[in-house]
This record gives sequence, structure tokens and C-alpha cells, in this order.
Amino acid sequence: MKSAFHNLATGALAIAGALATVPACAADAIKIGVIAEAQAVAGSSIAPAAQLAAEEINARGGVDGRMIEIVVYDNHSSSADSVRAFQRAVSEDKVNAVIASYISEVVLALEPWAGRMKTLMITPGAASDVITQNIAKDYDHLKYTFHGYLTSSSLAGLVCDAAKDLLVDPYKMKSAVIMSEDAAWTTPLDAGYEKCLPEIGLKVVDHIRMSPDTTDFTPIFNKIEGDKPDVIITGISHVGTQPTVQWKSQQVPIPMFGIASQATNSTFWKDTNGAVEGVFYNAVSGPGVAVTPKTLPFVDAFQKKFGNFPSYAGYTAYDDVYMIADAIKKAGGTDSDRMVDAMEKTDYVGTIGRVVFKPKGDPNPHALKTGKGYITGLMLQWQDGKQVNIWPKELAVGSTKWPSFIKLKAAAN
Amino acid sequence: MLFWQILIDGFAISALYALGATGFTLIFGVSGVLNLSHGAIMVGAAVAAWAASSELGLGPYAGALVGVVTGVVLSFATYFLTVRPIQTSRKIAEAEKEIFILTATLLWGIIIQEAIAYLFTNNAKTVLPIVDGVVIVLGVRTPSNEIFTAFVCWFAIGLLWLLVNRTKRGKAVMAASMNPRGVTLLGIELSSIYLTVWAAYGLLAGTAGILLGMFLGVSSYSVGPLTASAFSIVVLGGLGSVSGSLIAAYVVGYLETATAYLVSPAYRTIPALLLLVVVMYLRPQGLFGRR
Amino acid sequence: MKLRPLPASRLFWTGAAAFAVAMLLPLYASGYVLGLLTVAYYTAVFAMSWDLLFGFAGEVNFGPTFLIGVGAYTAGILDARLSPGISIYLCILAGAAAAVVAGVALALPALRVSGPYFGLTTLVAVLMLQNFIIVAADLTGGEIGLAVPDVITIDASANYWIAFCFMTVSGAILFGLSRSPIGLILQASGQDKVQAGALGFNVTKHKLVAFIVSAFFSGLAGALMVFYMGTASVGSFVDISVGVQIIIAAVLGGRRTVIGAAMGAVFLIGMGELLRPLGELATLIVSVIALCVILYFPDGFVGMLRGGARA
Amino acid sequence: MTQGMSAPILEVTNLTKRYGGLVAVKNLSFSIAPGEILGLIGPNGSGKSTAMKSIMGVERPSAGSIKLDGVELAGLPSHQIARKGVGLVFQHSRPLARQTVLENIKVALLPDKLTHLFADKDTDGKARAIAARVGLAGVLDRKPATLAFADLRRLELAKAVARHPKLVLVDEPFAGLTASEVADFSQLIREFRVEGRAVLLVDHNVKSVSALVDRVLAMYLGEWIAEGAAADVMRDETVRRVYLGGALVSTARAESLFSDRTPVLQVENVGVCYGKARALQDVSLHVHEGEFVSLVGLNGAGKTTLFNAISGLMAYSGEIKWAGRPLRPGSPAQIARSGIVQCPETRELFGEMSVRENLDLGGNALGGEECARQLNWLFDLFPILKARQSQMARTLSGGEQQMLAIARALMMKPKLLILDEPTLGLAPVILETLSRALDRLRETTKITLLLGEQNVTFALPHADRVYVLDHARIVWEGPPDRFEAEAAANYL
Repeated sequence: MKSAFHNLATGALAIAGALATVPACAADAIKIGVIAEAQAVAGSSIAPAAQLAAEEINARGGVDGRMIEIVVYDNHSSSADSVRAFQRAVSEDKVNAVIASYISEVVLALEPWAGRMKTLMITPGAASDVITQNIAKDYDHLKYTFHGYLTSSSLAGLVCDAAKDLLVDPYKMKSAVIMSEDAAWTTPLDAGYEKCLPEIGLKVVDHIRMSPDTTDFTPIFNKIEGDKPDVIITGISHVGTQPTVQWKSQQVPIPMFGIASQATNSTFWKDTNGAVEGVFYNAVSGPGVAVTPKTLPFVDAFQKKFGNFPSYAGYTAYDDVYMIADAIKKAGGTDSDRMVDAMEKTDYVGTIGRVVFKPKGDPNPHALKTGKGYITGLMLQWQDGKQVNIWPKELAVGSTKWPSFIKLKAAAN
Repeated sequence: MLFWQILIDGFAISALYALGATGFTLIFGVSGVLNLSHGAIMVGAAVAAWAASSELGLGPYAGALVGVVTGVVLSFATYFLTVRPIQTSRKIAEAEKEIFILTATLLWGIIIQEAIAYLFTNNAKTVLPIVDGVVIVLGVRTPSNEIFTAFVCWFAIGLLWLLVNRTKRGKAVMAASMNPRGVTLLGIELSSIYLTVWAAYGLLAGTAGILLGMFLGVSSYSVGPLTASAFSIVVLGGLGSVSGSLIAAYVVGYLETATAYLVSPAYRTIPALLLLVVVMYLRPQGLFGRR
Repeated sequence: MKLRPLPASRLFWTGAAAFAVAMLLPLYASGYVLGLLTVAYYTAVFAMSWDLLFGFAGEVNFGPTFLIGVGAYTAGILDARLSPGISIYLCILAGAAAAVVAGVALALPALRVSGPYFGLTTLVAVLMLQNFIIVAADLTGGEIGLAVPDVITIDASANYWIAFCFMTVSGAILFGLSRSPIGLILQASGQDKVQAGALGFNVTKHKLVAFIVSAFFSGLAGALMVFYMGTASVGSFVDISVGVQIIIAAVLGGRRTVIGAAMGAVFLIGMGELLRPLGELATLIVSVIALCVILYFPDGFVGMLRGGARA
Repeated sequence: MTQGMSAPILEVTNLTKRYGGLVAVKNLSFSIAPGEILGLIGPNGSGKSTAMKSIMGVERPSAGSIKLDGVELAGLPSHQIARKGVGLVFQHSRPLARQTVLENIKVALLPDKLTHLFADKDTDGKARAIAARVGLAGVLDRKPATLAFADLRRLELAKAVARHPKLVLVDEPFAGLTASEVADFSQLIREFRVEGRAVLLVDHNVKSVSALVDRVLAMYLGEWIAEGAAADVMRDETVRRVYLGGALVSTARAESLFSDRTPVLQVENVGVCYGKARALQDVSLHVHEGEFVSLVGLNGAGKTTLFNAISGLMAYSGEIKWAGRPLRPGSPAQIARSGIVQCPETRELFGEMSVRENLDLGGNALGGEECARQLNWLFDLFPILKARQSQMARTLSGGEQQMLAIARALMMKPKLLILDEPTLGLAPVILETLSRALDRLRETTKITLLLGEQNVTFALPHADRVYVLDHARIVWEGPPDRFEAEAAANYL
């Protein structure tokens, strides 16, 4: 019941906060709007994490003496609500920048509005490459959008890198089925998988895209079993609980490996009644993993304050506030165009690694640079109710463990 | 192999549909109410079971009990907060009560759904299953939970059948579904029949919700689709006909499963919808409805 | 026309006051309030179109979003495919036309049945459209939603004026129609189909017209809204929950009044936004208020303004 | 006005209407000339309303021809028939509640055209003229809900004449009207005759329309039984048998034989309104313990309404006392449990349940043994039910269903049994079985019976006392042997 009380508490906080904002805006505060999905696993960490960052900055005297104020909007996971929230944030609440959503569809709907209303927007969790491809197509209008999370194609590359080290090399796996949900972010992800999996020696024997409304995954797992692959490479975010639970209850003997956004959340064990045991998932950070010196202090502070662990979008949202603050400092004010210029020059070590945006002229301007020296990502596995990092080696705290029902063909050979 | 797979998988899903629709059609049969908060009550029961078993750590049995009780409580709340005030209202013309009950139960469903999302977030939950593991049936690896689901569904439907056909109270309920006025004339208070029926409905919907939560998982997003599927099954079978609903549940369940296996999971619900349109057009009273 | 009794004139003055406020608003209100009202006005047209079908023709349409969705998506897809080779206004008209065609296609089977069966047929239409949009993702953008390259304008007050004029004009037409001979015949056939037939009225023909008119305005409003938001998605145009909101708006405002439906829509959207600081509780509270109004003031806002006494 | 003066405007030939296996109208043929008023009469279930609806096209005839001015109407939808010149004055109407009387009349004047967005200028004048003609001039701006019942009927009449029909069908023209209102209406209908319109009046008995009609056609069980001038039809043997039955036998016990000083059931000045229509007016009657009382009256006279008031199914003014105590505000189920059991005209059986289950439900309040005893006694009373025990109630024949309904009511061990129209639509053989059963009840039990009937032959032999209900009022009370002399003429 903890989450219920927790929600009541944050609800009350939100009300109090909303009431408090009225007199507070008299000061020359910097306002950052947060448009997020309060009721979704990944989205619910965004606002608290941003709040935490703002409080830390304010405790150290703010940005050039100006306090940061976070204004939160719940978008109910809806593009229409988000557009309305964005309009309200800019026109009514006069925010200086917006941190928006983990859903690519929402960000894609907001992107032109950020351009139309000339307001800096950064997404802490959306993944679609299209967001940055759009910027390349119409830089002058869309330059206000920054992609604060990995693009899908980068994610695909990271998953392949991990698969090579964790599956192909030690277990001689040879074939894979891609299972991903039908959504904006998975189109480039799947394309990335299709390209990089064969390169590391995993033959793609089938490729299944399913509707995010799917509730019964039995036919899907069945089809996959029929294909006899060594591993299921996942690309799921909106769905999570149901495929995981049914994977376990049907004892599908093939490991799941890849992107499973909901699995990054610490409550996922309870949501699935432990069915997530043995699932591999990519993340930019994980509990107990000191990706950078800032990672663990953030997680501790978050856990102390809110009683649970942040989702992946929580880490990035926390960093985003710092980056926006820096940009304002560098720009010497809150003029949008100057903030954009300053953001483009960001070189910041945050909780998930070193953040540098790709420049104008790149096919994906304003996307994060990845790879050695920048952001490498992690591969974690749920083991006994804990998220254990197993890749890359230098950050690993444990090693692969297989649930009993997984039958490794290579091992049997 | 695929044939058996479809047969076994479809059986469990259909049993779940049947259980969900039975309560829905019972309420319609006896009191003429189309309860559009049906899906919300199912999800409410499932989430309560989840919260009790996983969050509070009470274990699967106590969790299921809490879920069933929640189902009954929500069912009574639906009756006393929305249906009865409208039925007894003098401000609403008789002819318009139907649309009012539809609107009010819809709103009530949204209220439950939002309350669930607020208290427990809207990510999907799975109720701690009572049985675990898999067994091989006819060469098909089947989760024990799936067999358990089908068994409990049919047990509940069978129990309902027994209660309705073998007890005085049950027969009175059955009689009321055919002819409420006849029941009044025999000195049986309709109001107490309604209470019985809503209690039975709560039990059925609650059980169906919990089983769904164990089998596939639920979230507050499931509310609308669950109501819509119960509504379609009941209309397909003929409004108020329990046996019609059972058969329709199997028609829809197998049609969906076969489509998911043989065509693509993405097209799962389309043939069932097409069938519904055809039936509406050719036989508006449903497959087994008289009238 | 004789002077109306006092309660009706109270309604009139409230309406006039609301109109005046709406006219003066762009001078004072922020872009945000205008943006909110823009959405509310389009929703108002949805609700008024629904009321024409339910209140006057007596048919409970569970699928208003079928008509809206067809209009919105047709317009959106045309623009997404052919832009900039096509004018948005042509797209909007095509959307309305497509909605009319869809309305006729839906009405032909739906009008054969009545009561819950009619409701279900319309509901199924929505589910089919939803499935189609998801399956034909190449064309429609699927679950992701359709990004529309053009918008009418990004100027908040221009958008406000477009929506306001559109609502006023469609409201006037729908209201006029409801009071016109056709509206009277529709009401008569809704009340007593047999008698309407015996008076020489072709009931089916008139209901079909109601369907077409309802479809036209729903589709037009849907198409306009697409070019206001710059995006079309199942969640904002087709989903059953959108339809539910429209029905609730119409019943909340007062059935069979056309104007009430608009009031209900503005209230629902406005309250939802006003309560937004409460976060997740907003929808819950709005639903509770709506339920109370329906239970205790079945004639809705218009009924309340009339002073509760039904003439 | 006599027939043959001009060619008939309406010619109905061999009209037949079947509902599944039931033949509601069988080979009916008749014609009406312009300026003629034909009364179509028959007891409830005789098929007269179905015949009327078939002419209007509300029901689609199964066979036969209906020609208006030589044009075939059979099979056309009703709006087309209306446009060809047929109008129907409905008995119950649902006028537009938000519109005024004038606007309601205007609706009827509208053409069935979609291009017609504004009413014609002369519509208003026409509507006012029609209103003035039917006597609604004083209430033009009122809403229908505020009108008196007679004015609502006038409104129906106004709507029907708005289209200048060549043939006017009038359903129960005088139901629920006072004597002076009946006179007004008769005058309005006579005006149709003067204008050369053909009129078909549909009613229960000859008497109510005799003053108005040129000719009467009597129907029974879907078939033509007599036709001619009102007086001739009244004298017709078949008609008399249908309405009054054969020789009236009576085995009445005098009221003084019943020793209870206060009658067990007292109905005092009871009135009931359906909306604006008065269904019961100032009705008083009483029944002694053990007495068999028949309430005779035609369909629509108010019998069922009275029984429903007693059973608590309907709000009423006045007082109904049971064993000296008022029944109000008991719920219908409470009243049934207190010993007043109604066996309604509609039988209200549980069609999808077996005969046995129906009976068991009747005995729901009894203990197992008592229930079995009562069941045995009833199987003895209606042996056929024993044989049909496991059969579904809806598959029984009409007579068996009626027996089941009575038996189910008796399972409740009633003190007062209210039987509403038990003979409705039953074959003579069955009537005998029912008769014998009632005789046995009278002889062997202490049960009190209140029997509502339009079939006088059935009602009188079982009655100790008779009340006649006509147009919502009790018009006669007395022993059965005086009925023929004092009340029978009134009844035809």
C-alpha cells in the first residue's frame, strides 16, 4: 500500500505547490515546465527528479541568484493533453523551458509547438530518431527541441554491443527474434536491430511487431517458440507487465534481452510478482551502479525523498534541469535563441555519462553522442528482486543467471 | 499441434469471457440495466487483489478474497449510488431512464478507473497467481494457471447454475429475469431480488477480474475494452440470455484466438467485430435471443 | 410570438451574457485560456451534433467519434500526403464529406435496429475504425498518431475566433434545424414512431437526415481541430473515452436543447483544466460533479437555468 | 345515408393477418362509402384493432387486399398510406411536450419534405382554423402537459384531420370521456360525414357507437360475425351469444348469508388516473369472506386497473381496506403475502421454466410438506398440469397456461383470489374445465373470489353478486339473476 500513500502525499504536495506558486512568481524565478505522465511507470519519476535537481540548485543559491521553479503538468499520456499543457505552460505560466514526456508520440506532437512558441524543450525519455531527424529537416524552426535521451538507433547499437559480449561470445547464440511494440520509437529501433544483430552473429529469424493494446501474448510467444531462436530481442516500453508475466507463467524457454523500459523501474518486481526474474534490459543507469560520481548520490537523494527508485527518465530529467540551468547561466538570461546556442555547447557529466549534443549538420542534430567517452549505457538483469548490472564489465556487479525454465541450446550442445 | 494450441488457449480465454459476461447479462435480464461500469468493477477487484497479495503481502488466497469482497462492494455501490437513484427518481421520465443509467454507470466507471489510477498508478498489475508452473496437455505446454482459470470460471458458472436452478432464492431470481411482475404477484419483494442479483454480479465480476489479473494482467486502461467486450458478447448471444452469452463468449474467444494464431495478433479483434456487425444486421436480437 | 415566461428569459440573458463574455475575451484573456476555449468550442460542436441525433431523433449514438474520427483522419491524411499541393480548406471539406459518407454507411444498418442494439452498432463502428487506424499504420500513422504538416494558424486569438465563429454558426444551424419543420418531425418520430408514420412522415428518411447533419458537423469540427492541433491520434479523436466525454457533455448540459450540449462541453473542458493543479484527481472530480448533476438535476444546466420547473 | 348511394371509397377484401401461428384477422371483407360511418366492434382480442392497423399500414397484412379509391394499399409503409388519404386518430398519444398545442397541430400540417426548412405562411392560419373547429381555440398556447384529457383527444383529432384524409380511422373514440364530451366528439365525427369523408370507428360494443354509426360490423376471434344497422346487429343472435353467452344460469348465495359484519374487502371511492385519462372514478365495492363476486365490464372499462390498485401496483385516491385495515402503503409483494393474490389477465407466467417450477415459486413461502400437500390438491383440481409437470410453461396451450396461472396463484393459499379475465381467448371446452374448478373451489374451500370478466356467460354462474363497470364507474350492482333484465341491454 506504500505507493497509495505515496501518491496521496505527492498529490497533496502538488496541490500545495500549485497554491504556493501564485505568490512565489513575484520573484525573478526561472520556471521550468514539466509535462509528464504522472500515472505511468517511466513518466512518474520525471517531475520528482526535476524537483530534486531544482531544490539542489536553489539550495546552492540558484542560477545567478535566480531560483528555479518547477511547474508540473500531467498529460495523461495523451498528445492532445500535452499540446494543451504546453500552451498553458508557455502562454499562461510563462515557463522558460520545458522538460517533456518519455513518449515519442507526445514529443513529436510537441516539437512543432516548441518551434511555434520558440521555447526550449528537452525530452528526458522519448527515443524516436524522428524527433532529431525533423530538426535536421527544418533546423531554423525546430532547433528548440533537444533530445535528452538516447535515440532508438543508438539504443539498438548498445543492445547489440551488450548481446555480443553477454550472449554470442559466452553462449554461442546464433539466432534471434525481434519482438517490439508498434510505436514511433521502435521503427528506428527495429531498423537498428535488423542491421546490427547480423553483424554480431545473431541471425534474425523473425520479427514481430505487436500492438501496445495486446493483452494476451500467448500466440506471440508461441510463434516465437516455433521459430526456435536462441534469444528474444525486445523493444517494449508501453507494454511490460503483461508480456513479462506471461513469459514466466508459460515458461517460455527463451531468454528476453533488450529494451524493456518498465523493467527499469524498481517497482516492476512487485507489479509482475517476480516474473521479471532473469529478464535482461538496457538502461542508462541502475541502482548501485556508479556510472559517474553523480549517479549514486542522486539515487540516494531520490530514494530518501520519494521512497522509491527513479525510472530511467528520472535520471535524465534530473540532469536536464542542471543542463538548462547551465545554459541559462551561459546565455546570460532566458532568451530562447541564446539558450539554444548555449545548450548546443553543453558538455556535462551527469548521472548517466557525459552529455554532448550532436551539432547542426548531423543527420540527428541535438541527439546525444554515444559510445566510449560519452554515454555507453548498461545491461542489467533482474536477479532475486534486484536489478543487477552485468555489462559493461568495468561497471558490472554481478554475472548472468538463468531462470530454471530457460533452455539454452548452445549449453546443451 | 497448432490446432490443440488454439483449442486449449481459446478455451481458457473464452471461459474468462463467459464468466465476465454472465454477470453482465444476469443484471440486464433481471433489472434491465446495462451496467457500463462493468470493466471498472472487474479491474477494481483485480487491483484490490493485487494490492492485498503483493503490496501488503497477504498471499494469494487472502488477496483473492479481498478482491472478491471489493467486487461485491463496488457492485453494491454501483447499484445504490447510480442505478437506484435513477430508477426511483421522479424527475426523470420513464422513457429516458435507460440513457440516464447508461450515462451514470459510464461516469461511475470513469470514477472507479481514475481512483485506481490515482491510488495505484495505471501501469499493468498481475495478481499473484494461486497456482504456478506449467503442465503439458496434448503436447501443448500450458500454464497451470490457465487451466486453473478455466476450471474456476466453469466452477463459478456451474455454481451459479446450481444456485439458480436448485434453490428457492435462485429460482425466484430466474423467475424475476423472465417476468418481474409475476414475481411481485407471488409475494416476493423485487427489491430483495435486486440485492441478491447485484451481490451475485459482484461475485462474478470480481472473480472474473481477479482471474484476468492472474492470467493476463490488468490496468486501468483495460476498463473500456472489458466493458465493450462484455457488451458485445452479451448482445451477440441475445440480451438477457445466459446460455446465449456462454456460447457467444466461446464464439468470440475462439475467433479471436484463431485469428491471433493463424493471421496475426494485430488483427485479433477484427473478425469478432465483423461478426457482430453481420449479426446486428441479419439478426438484431442476437444469436440466441428471442423477441 | 408571445413573451416567454420569466425562467426562459433568464436562460436567454445568461446566454447573451455568455456570448458577450466570449466576444470580449480575446481582448483580455491569455493565449492559454483562448487555446483551451478553442478546444472546448470544437468539443461543443461534437456534443451539439450528438444531441441532434439523440435528443431529437431519439437514437443513442455511442459512436460519435466514428464520425469525428473519419472527418479528422480524412482531412489529416490528405494533408499529410499531398501537402503542400493541397489547400487545408479543401482537406477540411473533404473530411466533412467523408464523415457524411461514413454517416450514411453507418446509418443504413444502424437504423434497422433500436435501443441498446443501435447503441452497440455505433459502438462497434468506433472499434472498427480504431482497429483500421492501427492496422493501416502506413496511411494513418497507427497508434503513433498522424503528424499533420500544416496548421491553420498558430495565433491563439485567430484560432479562438475561428473556433468561436464555427461553433456559433453550427450551433445556430443545429438549433435552427431543431426548431424547423424537420426538427419537429424528428421529435415527433422520436416520441412516437407509429404515429409519425400515420401522419404521413417518412421516419427513416428524417432520421437519415439527422444522421447526415450530425455527421457533417462532427466531421467538419474534427477536421478543423486537426488543423488546430497539428496532430491526429486515436486517443484524441477516436477513442471511446472521447465519445463518452461528448455524451456526458450533452447530457450534463441538458438534452434536447442543442445549446445545453455546448454548455456541457465548455464546462467539462474548462473544469478539467481549472482542476489541473490537482493533477491526477482532476478527471475524478469532474466525473463526480457530472454524476451528481445527472442524478439530481436530470435536465442539466439548461434545466437549472430554467429554474428546475419544466414547462 | 344508406349504402349504395355512391361507390365505396374503401374496399377491404379477404384481409388476413397472422402472427406466427396465431390468426388475428381472418378473411375479413367490408367496404365504406364516402360520407359513411362504419362501426367496427368486437370484444377484446376479436381482431378489430389489428384490422384497423392493417389498413393504416402499421401492421403489414399477411394476405388480402385493401383498396382506397381503387388504389391498392396493402403492403405500403404507413407514411405512404397516410399520404394517399388515410388518417388515424390514436387513442393514446404522446404529443410533443415542449411545443404548444398550436405547434403540435402545425407539425401535422408539415409536408414530408426535407427541403422545407421554414413553415409556410398559411400554416399558422390553417392550424388555427383546425383548432377552432375541434374546440381547442382557447388553449392554443398551452403545452400538452397542462391540457385536460378531452383536449388531448381533441388534439389527436386535429392532427388527424390536418391532412384532409378521405378515410378517418378512429380508435375507441369515447374512451375516458364524460357524457357531454362524448356529445361534442360525436358532433365532430358527424361533421366528417357531412364533408363526405368515410369514417371507421373501432370500439368494444355497439351501444357506445350506435347513435353515431350508419352501419356496424361485428367481429369475434378474428372473423366477421354480423353486419348491418346498429339495432339489427344488437338483435343478432351470434352477437348476443358472443357478448352475453347463452341462457344465464345462476346459483347465487344471497349476500345476507355471509355472516361477517364488515366485508373482508372494502373498496371506497377509489379513483385512478393514467396521466390525464380517468381510468377509475369513485368506485366503491365490497366482498364478504367466502363470497364469489364478479366484476363484469368490457375491455377498457377499468377492471384491470381496479385489481392493480387493490394489489398495490398502482397509485389511487380513496381507500382500500382489507379485513378492516387500509392496504396502503404496503408493497405489492406485501399485499400478496397478506393473502390477496391476483391472477392477472396477462398470466405473467415464467415461460422458460417448467410447470412444476412455476408452481413451486407460487409456494415459495410454504414449508416443504405443506407445499407438497397444496401441490397434490392442485393436481387433483387440474389433472392436466400433473401430466405437464416438466414441460416449459411457454409451450403449453392457452388453456393450460390459464390453469397454470390459477394454480400458481392458489399455491400461495390466498384468502382472496382475484381472477382477471381468465377466459380471454380460450376455447369453450377449456371454459368448462375452468368452470368446474371454480365450482369446486366454491364448494370445498373457504376462499373468497373476485372475478373480472367481459364474458358474462362465464361470470354469472360463478357469482353470488355482480358489479357492472362501465367507463371507469360502477353502473350496476345486484344478484346475477337480475342481470339480464336490468343490465344486459346496456352491455351489448
